Amino acid sequence: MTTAINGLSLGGIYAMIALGYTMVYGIAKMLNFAHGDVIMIGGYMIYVTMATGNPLLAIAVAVLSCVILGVTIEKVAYKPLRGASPLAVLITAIGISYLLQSLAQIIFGSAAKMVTVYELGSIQFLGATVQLSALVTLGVTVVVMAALTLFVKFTRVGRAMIAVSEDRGAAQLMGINVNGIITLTFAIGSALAALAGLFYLLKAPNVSSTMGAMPGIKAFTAAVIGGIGSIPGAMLGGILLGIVESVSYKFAAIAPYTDAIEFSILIIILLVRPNGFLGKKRREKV
Amino acid sequence: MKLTKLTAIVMALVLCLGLFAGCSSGDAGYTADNTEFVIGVSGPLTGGAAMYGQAVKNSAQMAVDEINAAGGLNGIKFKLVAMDDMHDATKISTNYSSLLEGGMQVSLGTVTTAPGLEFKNLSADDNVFFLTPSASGDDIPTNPNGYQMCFADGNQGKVAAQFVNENLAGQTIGVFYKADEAYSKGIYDQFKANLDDSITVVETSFTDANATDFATQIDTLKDCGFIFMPTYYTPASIFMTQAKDIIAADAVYYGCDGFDGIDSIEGFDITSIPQAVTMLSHFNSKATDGKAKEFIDKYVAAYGKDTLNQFGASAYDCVYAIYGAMKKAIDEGKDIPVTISASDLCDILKEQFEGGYTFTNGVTGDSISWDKSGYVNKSAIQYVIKEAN
Amino acid sequence: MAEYILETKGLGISFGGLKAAQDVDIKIRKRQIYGLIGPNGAGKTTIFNLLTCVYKPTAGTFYLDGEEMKGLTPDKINRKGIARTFQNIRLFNNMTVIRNVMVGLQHRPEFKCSVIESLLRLPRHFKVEKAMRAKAKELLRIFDLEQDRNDLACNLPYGKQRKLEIARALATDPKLLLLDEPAAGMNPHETEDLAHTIRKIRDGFDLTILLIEHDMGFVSDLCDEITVLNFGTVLAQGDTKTALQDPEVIKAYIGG
Amino acid sequence: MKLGKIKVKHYVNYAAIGALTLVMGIMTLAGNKFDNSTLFLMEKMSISIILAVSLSLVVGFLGELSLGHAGFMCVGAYLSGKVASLLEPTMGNGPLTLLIALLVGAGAAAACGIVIGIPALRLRGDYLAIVTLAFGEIVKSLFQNSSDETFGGSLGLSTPRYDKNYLFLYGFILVLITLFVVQNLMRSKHGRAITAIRDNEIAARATGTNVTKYKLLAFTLSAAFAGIAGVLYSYSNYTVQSMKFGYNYSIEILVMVVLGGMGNINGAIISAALITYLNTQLPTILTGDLAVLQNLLYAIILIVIVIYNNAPALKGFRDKYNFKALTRKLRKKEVDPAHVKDDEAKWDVVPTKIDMDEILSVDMTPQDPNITWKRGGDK
Repeated sequence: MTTAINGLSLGGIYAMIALGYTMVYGIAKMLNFAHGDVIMIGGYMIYVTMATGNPLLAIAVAVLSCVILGVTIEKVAYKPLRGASPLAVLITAIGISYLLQSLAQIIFGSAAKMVTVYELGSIQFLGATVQLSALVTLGVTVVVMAALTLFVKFTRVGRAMIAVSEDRGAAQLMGINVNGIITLTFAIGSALAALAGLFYLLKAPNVSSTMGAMPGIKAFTAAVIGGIGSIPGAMLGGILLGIVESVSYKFAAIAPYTDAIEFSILIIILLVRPNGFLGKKRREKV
Repeated sequence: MKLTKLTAIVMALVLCLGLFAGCSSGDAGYTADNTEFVIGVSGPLTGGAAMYGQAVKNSAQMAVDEINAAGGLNGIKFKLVAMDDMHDATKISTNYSSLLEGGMQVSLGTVTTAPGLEFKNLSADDNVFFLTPSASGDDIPTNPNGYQMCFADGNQGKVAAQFVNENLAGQTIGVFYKADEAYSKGIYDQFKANLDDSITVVETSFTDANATDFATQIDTLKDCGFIFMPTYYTPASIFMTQAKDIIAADAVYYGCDGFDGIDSIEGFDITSIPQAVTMLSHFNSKATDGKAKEFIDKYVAAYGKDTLNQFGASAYDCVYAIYGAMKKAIDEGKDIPVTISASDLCDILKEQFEGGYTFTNGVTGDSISWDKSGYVNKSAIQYVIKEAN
Repeated sequence: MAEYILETKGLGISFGGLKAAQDVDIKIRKRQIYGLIGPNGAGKTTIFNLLTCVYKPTAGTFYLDGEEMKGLTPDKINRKGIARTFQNIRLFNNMTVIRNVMVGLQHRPEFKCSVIESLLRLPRHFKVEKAMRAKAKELLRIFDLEQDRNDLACNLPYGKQRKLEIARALATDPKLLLLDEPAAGMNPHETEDLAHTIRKIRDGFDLTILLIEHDMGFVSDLCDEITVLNFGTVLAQGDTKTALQDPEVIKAYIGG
Repeated sequence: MKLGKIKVKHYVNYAAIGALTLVMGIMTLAGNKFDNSTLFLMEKMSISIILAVSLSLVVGFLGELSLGHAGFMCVGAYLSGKVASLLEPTMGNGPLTLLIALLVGAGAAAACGIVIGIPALRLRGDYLAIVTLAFGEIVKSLFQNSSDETFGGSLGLSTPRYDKNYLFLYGFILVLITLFVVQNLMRSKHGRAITAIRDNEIAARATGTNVTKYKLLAFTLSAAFAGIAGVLYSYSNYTVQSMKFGYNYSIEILVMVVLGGMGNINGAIISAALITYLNTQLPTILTGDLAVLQNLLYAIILIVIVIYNNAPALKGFRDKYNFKALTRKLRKKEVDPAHVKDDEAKWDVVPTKIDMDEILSVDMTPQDPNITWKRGGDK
């Protein structure tokens, strides 16, 4: 039972990060490899502002700073490359990822820092001791995802996002401020990353300059499993990956092979459904 | 057509550039123009294990500065060159060759085991002496030019197994180790080998260096009274924080020298952990007397508490041990000029270390000596970092 | 040799309920220039895609020279003898004009050369390369593209790109050549010149040509027989003149 | 300059590397001992060049994004290392064992190339990229957790070290072989078929190109040469540790290929040599506290080069000061821009394969699979 809850909460975190990947990919048509490191910066921001002792302020500062960071990265590194080859944007994103990691290492030093945001104990839930933080993570993730889906589906800005993703040129002709929409996407993606950073800290109060790398790749895998570009897909992929990870860690025999198991599942899914579960592809007219 | 001729010229130029970059004087003459004894070391100054590399660099530099302040060795000063290998064995060939060609005469080897295996073979070819402070792999010191200041993984595993055999016969104990790390797995393998069968082991492991979620592993070990944890202190502190209310309050965490420094992590209050935390090591960062206290005060004053751990203490002792051995050799009439080649110095030091040289009054041990195979002989101190609440 | 070079029987496809094409029966004799016309969205290109196995038909089948073609992959069917051009030009943009055509040539039996032979540069490799280059030049000369042979395909003007695409299709030595709106976007002079070239290659290469076109002048001048499609079904078939006068066809085109 | 009918410009890179091999070979045979750093640098450069040229076969010419190139190298390194250590007691460590190790390494990697080639037939662009990345991580994880006897487990496999004075010569010879095979393939009808698939797969199919065969060929060959690089790697180190072969190393190779210019073999060679040189010399300069700066410097250089190279806004600036313009004065006849080296894809022209056309969607119903996914169907 606890494994399931742990799996769901871990899945929630992966889903939050995967949402960032999916939105940026669907709209700005690029793979933001630096997305994982925005989480790390969020973590450090929480660590810094926790000195004031006020957790709510720390979370607000973290979300704000990640949004600003996300938007600046977009303006400085990705906007000049709009229209250039997607491979060039991919390499720049990798450069930004290395940049963020080395900056964090220089500013915050090499030792991993500990920061306890909330002292959440654990409670009895359906007969198993469960970390309260896991339930909080799960709850907030579901709420955020529902809000995001409604936002994209029913608000004017949301529809503009879908329009830009369908055909950027046509959207521009319809008077949609494409650059504004793309910046907004990065802002939302980075805010989600900040929240993911918070959830990581709730789970284990440990921040290090390399904490963003592996979750970034795992979340990208989750986004692809769910069908890159599809918001419900990102959620589905994230939850699935979280459960697989915590289940396989449970059994000592296969624990060391967890990464291999996750990636093999990815390959199998993609062979059966080449666009992931809910991926929508714009069909090319022959 | 001209363009491609230019490409050819550029390409030939680039490839030759590499050639001339390394073409300094012949093999033996690297130390010809040394004005100081050069000590080389390679360690993770960046990346995940950076705090261990920084600790070794800072402490070794502190020891070198103290020796130079006291007049060096018959007036000749020492110089430390530290290179970054990011705990990646493939960087060693570059680091080793540039250290060697930069005039290195003696070395502290590497800080971690994985790159150490590479360094061990390269240094054996050129007969360069190394005394590693913390590369604790069992087969690091197997070549004649290699010595260890720290306990080999095997020893720590054996000593821990003996402790469990004596005190916990017939009980079930839990184990939590890092499955893909030479240090952690090395100790655990020896531990399992030397454990008698009456004890049943519940085994859990993790692999991701930045893992932050051990909820599943804790759930498996929740009713073990004794948990053996041959890991470094960062994952251990995370495990303990998450396991506070799940593992029995009277349980005991039993770690190895990797635990050192667990009580000085910024933001981690060890007193908030109900369980007892004991550690097997040659250095206690909480020591209140003797050489260890002296070292702690000097280090914290110079570099702060963040990177204070047994890696640094051991490196500090290594520099002094080498200095002591060289001093003894000169007293016995050996000639050690400042331009001595690495290989000649290595022969002199080998003679000393194999001839029962004993380093006394060190931070990590009162009287330390080495056996022929390079393993260290010194008393392991078992420290109780924190009593059970 | 079957009576008809191409014969379709009840050919059709539906994309999840939407009937893009339904029981289309076309019969084309050897060396005929056959027109396929109809308003936009009538399913003309869909028929082309069915004939080149880009889509798998959900109904009926078709025969080339009496041999059933359903179920092959596009590259196998090309080797069987059906070549095509595309409505939106699909050239190999980063390759020169002559290499675009040489890609078409590579699967002809006379240019057989295995990978190993090319890797080890055995004599057959050089012989085949030389022959292919000569044949490609010859084809380009027909479409007077020889002087542009070393230019990149994407640098060619629109008209020349159209002709290059036809030349490349011709290079695969087809029995049946499918032209998808070859004259689209061309001025009257170029259209006239194209009609002349099509007639020349039909005779020179003993070809049958099936073309989609909106320019009625071009169709009536060139095609022996036509089929008129509307909403995926055959509206009229037969001799070009009579079919074009058919009131149904006029109604479908002009509406009302 | 035409030597008979062979165009010299095709054989420029052979000449450059061949000359270097001859010069250093003669110096070594004459007993001249190079310093360790030179020997190691040459070994690393030959490994990087083989990796870059073999990856450019898939990324530059086939137009498929592969992020798992290090996985093939890992297979090559481990298997050949195991064979070499088994053979060493009986057959010693001479050229013969090197040859056997090369065959084993290349064969095993080629087999993995086929395994990865099969999903490549159906997947496009990013989906294939993530599958190749997954392959690399799976291989790394399997070797990482192998039992100590088979592949050395967490400590890594200890492999025999080839005599360091001669290994780099074999390295250069292998680079020449790689160039020979890749360039010959590219400059033949099979090469044109591969670049045709890159430029427009649907048109390639329609003109009779057997796409399945050529995709598998490209993946297998590229994997085989990555395996050969792995063999060189296992011989140039005492231990082979799988931590190295993660996705970061695959990305480093991709950066070499992309900075060298897509489908431009000389570019790949130059950028591979330069990046390897940078990675080995930088740490020797930045020792001690400055070590942290190396990553920072690498990241900044990377971003600046990529933005300068293809930001559309800088196009005017770039054309004025680019390499060709600067050398225009040196050339008498004006090079007609249309006569660009034809199998080299230009930056701004995106090879049709790596474009991203997935759309943002919110609805839960999966897309009707038979529309998008058809045997030999469209995109």
